[in-house]
Amino acid sequence: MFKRILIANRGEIATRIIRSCRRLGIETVVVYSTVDKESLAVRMADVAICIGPGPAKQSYLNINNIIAAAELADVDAIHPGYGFLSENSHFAQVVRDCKIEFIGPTSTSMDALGNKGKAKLLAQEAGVPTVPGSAGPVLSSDEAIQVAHKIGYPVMIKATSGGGGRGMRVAHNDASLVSGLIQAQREAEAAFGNGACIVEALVKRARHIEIQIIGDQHGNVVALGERDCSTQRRHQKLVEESPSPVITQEIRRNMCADAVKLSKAAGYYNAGTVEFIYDLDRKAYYFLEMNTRIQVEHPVTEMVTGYDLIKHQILVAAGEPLAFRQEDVKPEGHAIEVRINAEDWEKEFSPRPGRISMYVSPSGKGVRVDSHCYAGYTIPPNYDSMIAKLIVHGDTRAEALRFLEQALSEYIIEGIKTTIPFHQRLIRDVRFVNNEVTTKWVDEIFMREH
Amino acid sequence: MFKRILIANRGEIATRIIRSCRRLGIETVVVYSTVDKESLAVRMADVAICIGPGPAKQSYLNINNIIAAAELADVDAIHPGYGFLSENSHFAQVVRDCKIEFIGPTSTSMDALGNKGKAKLLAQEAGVPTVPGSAGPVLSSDEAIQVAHKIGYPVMIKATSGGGGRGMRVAHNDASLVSGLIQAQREAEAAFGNGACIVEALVKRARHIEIQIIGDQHGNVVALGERDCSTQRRHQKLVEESPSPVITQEIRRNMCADAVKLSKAAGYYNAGTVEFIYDLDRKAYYFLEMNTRIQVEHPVTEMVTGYDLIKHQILVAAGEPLAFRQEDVKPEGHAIEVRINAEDWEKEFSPRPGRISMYVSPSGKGVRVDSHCYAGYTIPPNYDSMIAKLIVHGDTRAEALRFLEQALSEYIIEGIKTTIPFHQRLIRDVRFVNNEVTTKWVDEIFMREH
Amino acid sequence: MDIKTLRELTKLMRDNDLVEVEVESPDLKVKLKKATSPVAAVAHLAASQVLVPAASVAAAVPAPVVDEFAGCKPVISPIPGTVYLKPNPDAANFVSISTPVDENKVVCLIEAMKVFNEIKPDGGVKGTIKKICVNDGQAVEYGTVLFLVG
Amino acid sequence: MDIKTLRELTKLMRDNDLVEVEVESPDLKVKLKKATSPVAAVAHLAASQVLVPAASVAAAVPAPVVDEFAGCKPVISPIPGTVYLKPNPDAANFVSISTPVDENKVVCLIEAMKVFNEIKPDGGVKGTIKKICVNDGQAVEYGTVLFLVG
Repeated sequence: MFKRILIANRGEIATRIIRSCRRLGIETVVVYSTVDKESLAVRMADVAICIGPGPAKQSYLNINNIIAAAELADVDAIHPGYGFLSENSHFAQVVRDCKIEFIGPTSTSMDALGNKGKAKLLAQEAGVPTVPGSAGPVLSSDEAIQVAHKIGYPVMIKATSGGGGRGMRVAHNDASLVSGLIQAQREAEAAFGNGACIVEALVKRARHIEIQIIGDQHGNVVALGERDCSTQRRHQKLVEESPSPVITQEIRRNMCADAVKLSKAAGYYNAGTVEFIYDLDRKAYYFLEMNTRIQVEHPVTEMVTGYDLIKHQILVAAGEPLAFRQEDVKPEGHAIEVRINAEDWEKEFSPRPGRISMYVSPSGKGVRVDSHCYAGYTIPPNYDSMIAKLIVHGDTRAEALRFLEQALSEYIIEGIKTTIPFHQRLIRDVRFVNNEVTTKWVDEIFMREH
Repeated sequence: MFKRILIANRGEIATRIIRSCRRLGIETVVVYSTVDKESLAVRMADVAICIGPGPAKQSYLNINNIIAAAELADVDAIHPGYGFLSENSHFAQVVRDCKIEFIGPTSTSMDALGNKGKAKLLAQEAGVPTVPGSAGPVLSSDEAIQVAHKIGYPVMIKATSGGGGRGMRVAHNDASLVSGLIQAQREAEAAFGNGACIVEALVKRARHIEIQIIGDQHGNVVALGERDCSTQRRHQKLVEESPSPVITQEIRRNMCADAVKLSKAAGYYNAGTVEFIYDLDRKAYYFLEMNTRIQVEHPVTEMVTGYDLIKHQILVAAGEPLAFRQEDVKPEGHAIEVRINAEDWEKEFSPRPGRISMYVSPSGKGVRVDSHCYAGYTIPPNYDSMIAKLIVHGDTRAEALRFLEQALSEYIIEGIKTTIPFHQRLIRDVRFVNNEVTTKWVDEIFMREH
Repeated sequence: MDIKTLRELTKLMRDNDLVEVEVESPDLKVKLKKATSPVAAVAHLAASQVLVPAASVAAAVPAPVVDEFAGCKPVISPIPGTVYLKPNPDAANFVSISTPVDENKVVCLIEAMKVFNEIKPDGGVKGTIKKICVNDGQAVEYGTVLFLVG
Repeated sequence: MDIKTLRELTKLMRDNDLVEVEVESPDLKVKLKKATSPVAAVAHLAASQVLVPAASVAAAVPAPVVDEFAGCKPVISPIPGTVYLKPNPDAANFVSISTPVDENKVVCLIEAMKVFNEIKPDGGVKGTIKKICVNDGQAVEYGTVLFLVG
């Protein structure tokens, strides 16, 4: 087993990883930027090494300085968390070249699955359903029009690299397809350095449902059930829950089997998430993309399955066989996570970094808070605005929602604005309670009413 | 239902009561002493009224000022919490005379059960087993000797009023009985204004096991299972858990039935706890005393039964029938609570009030923290030193202990000394893990080894 | 010194999020200290001045006590209740500014539990009324400053 | 005293992220204190001193900077690694106290990832070495102050 792990991340996920390392008796080294000197992760870790100034490019994305810190601290492995370098296959390769284990999949499978176009082809080869559309990036407007005519309008144009909604366009006819394609290509080129776009059928009433998988280096891959992340704002997840309240047991089983099939086809190991779009009208699911890292919302799966995913990430990275088999996975009850951000939800969710003057987190049966915040902590403006994940677990969805409402009302964060009031409204909305939400509902309906 | 409740208490129990009131949509009024101005309860409550200076006698025990505040705030009911005036039948009567409901039993049943001697007689009449001994207070040394000869040495001398170990003596022969009786009588007279003492058989290897009951004003009384509070230091509970790892299902059932029997015999309603001493050698239990209020360790029962005891206290005080029947009570899993005090356990647990400079409480599956502390809060020296209750709930005792160990290691409290290090050692002790603890084990064995 | 300087100092504190200011010059010695939490506002004044006990001030007087009342002692409410400044609605106030008071003088009534409690300055407080800090009919809690006596 | 001096002092505090300032001169004694978190590094200094930027100081120098180095600028480590003050074990140090340095002068090596990185003061820093803040072979992180140049 590893003796010492470096955590190449910050915020709540850094503290989360430290917790699991402690459970395993592994020493922790965190790297940090100058603005994170007072962070909880720096306080909790056994060793903390400053790797650069505030801007992520010079610190949390600075591969040289992170590797230098890893060698200085003589660590056995690096956990990349999520975001930053977690899906950078070059980083993974550099780490392994230095004889340090990267806690994640191989660079090869990251490359195979991290690119949307390549991943879709791989899914098709493996027999996993994908959204009908172009077989790969469209090379011309003519090709795009041909595809659109075959699958029928409306269609979606999507950058193969990318995420967070950038490089995406909807087209309802040939004209908007041609112009949309050019715009999406330009946007993707600027944002990701890669303008390649695909064209596919548009799912009108969609739920975002993803399958958590974990695999070891001995060919075992297990699916840990789904998370339904359909409540999104501008393609950013706001609420995640498990089980999904809209799919049947049969669909769940098929999605899990497909997720495992795809992972095995890519020779994937460690934790990963296979994202699907679920078409509420056709009652069918299509492979969307794979996230080759631990995700923000992983605690939802931890709460229903009882497995500590970070712990098992570390164990399989150390070469151990998976500690459980598919038939051992028996999700129980219902878990919901809300992301609490330092944002003013009434002002377009604009970030509100600053000093937290008072902080009292909720507690109680079925309540879990993953956070790096404390009273006296100043949230730096340099990084994302997520300050806490509030996760509840009840026997039923109704019970989980009751726990959530109570926990939100007890949460005291003073000194900055947070999205707690937004979540309080959201979870009281009858359409949310009745599962009538689609991935566009918050943007197109809820936010217009508020 | 009540519209507004006054909380005649402070600290964690005041915040705990506010939480349940919020769940019920009831407004809260807290009274506070000048040193508690910055307390979390004062911040959380809808209204806060200062009732006096720091010394409890002039504030939290000042019946006049509390009633004046209740009238000023126009409340429907008063929740006394635990400690302070919670078992003062005169206070309960004054409250009710003012046409304000006292959230607790009647003054009559408080009087009948609050006095150890009277309560023992009542238990005997109701057919509940009691420790063999004098039929009531012993009036002379001769009578004490007679009793001791009948039941056999060693015997225990106990003040009928009292608690916390004051007014208690062990005697091994006639001489030590006579001198011990005089000492105990003097001590009890000084501490409680009542020197009456009883003599009873000494249980050598004892566990402290108590039954939580709750009754309504319609004659229903339900037992909510037991709590095992055998890990004590100088008669102060340190750890409480449920279920008890040392009794059989049959004994559990009998204890519950006896607790209900006694409560009904006293016309008792609201929450209460019937304390038993369990003799590990004789495998028999004896009634000890009844606490006519909610207890510090009530969350242990909440975690295994799923019932919010404070909520049900309020509901039955408002005259509603109990929301559940005996057959609905199905405790699940194993819960353990440790009391975290601002004390230096290596210096005889001496109190260490002061300012908390950093505070991060643990969270996670099965972890609950009931506390009134936050970073920046100064613990006043005027009251007890308990600053948090850490409660864990797992499927088994072993799982609960794992959760507890992890949660204790994650708890960050800086600026003051706490008993967290004590608990960390305690729960790793093989004798604690293997349930070999008696009520004297911490004093006589554990503390001598550390 | 003049009150204007003090006001400017407190503005400076507010604007700069200061919690403590001490200034000492040949003609002036000032120390201003904020309660560390957002709720309390406590002011300590120049050396030679006698202080109103911090807790009582914090409980009732939102603005800092400034030097015109330096040296004054407070009469505080011993109980939560309702203040009455006159014995009955048609009567004159028990006291007004400059009324001499001592431990035998009733300064107001506080109604609590249907009882009208006569409030008299306790032993140490005597002099003349310098400020009436509450309104007739106002609800008060323990420690609310009713009068300043100097 | 004048309020303007105080205002300038508070600006100084803001700009330099100070939480406490005490100044004492024959005719004036001032103490200013900011609300603060328990962990923050605190710098005490006399009036008229120029500060090393708080962040770099906080990151590396445990003791407060005192006036003999007032006005000095730091050379900081750009990478975590091991400092070498001489090109090889038998050689003399790259620099010693009073060595003149500018952006072309190698002041030390930092070994990181098996590479010996030559460290030179960046553009703005030139003058002579006033203090060597690290030992040969010491592990440093980003921001560790290696030298003070004045």
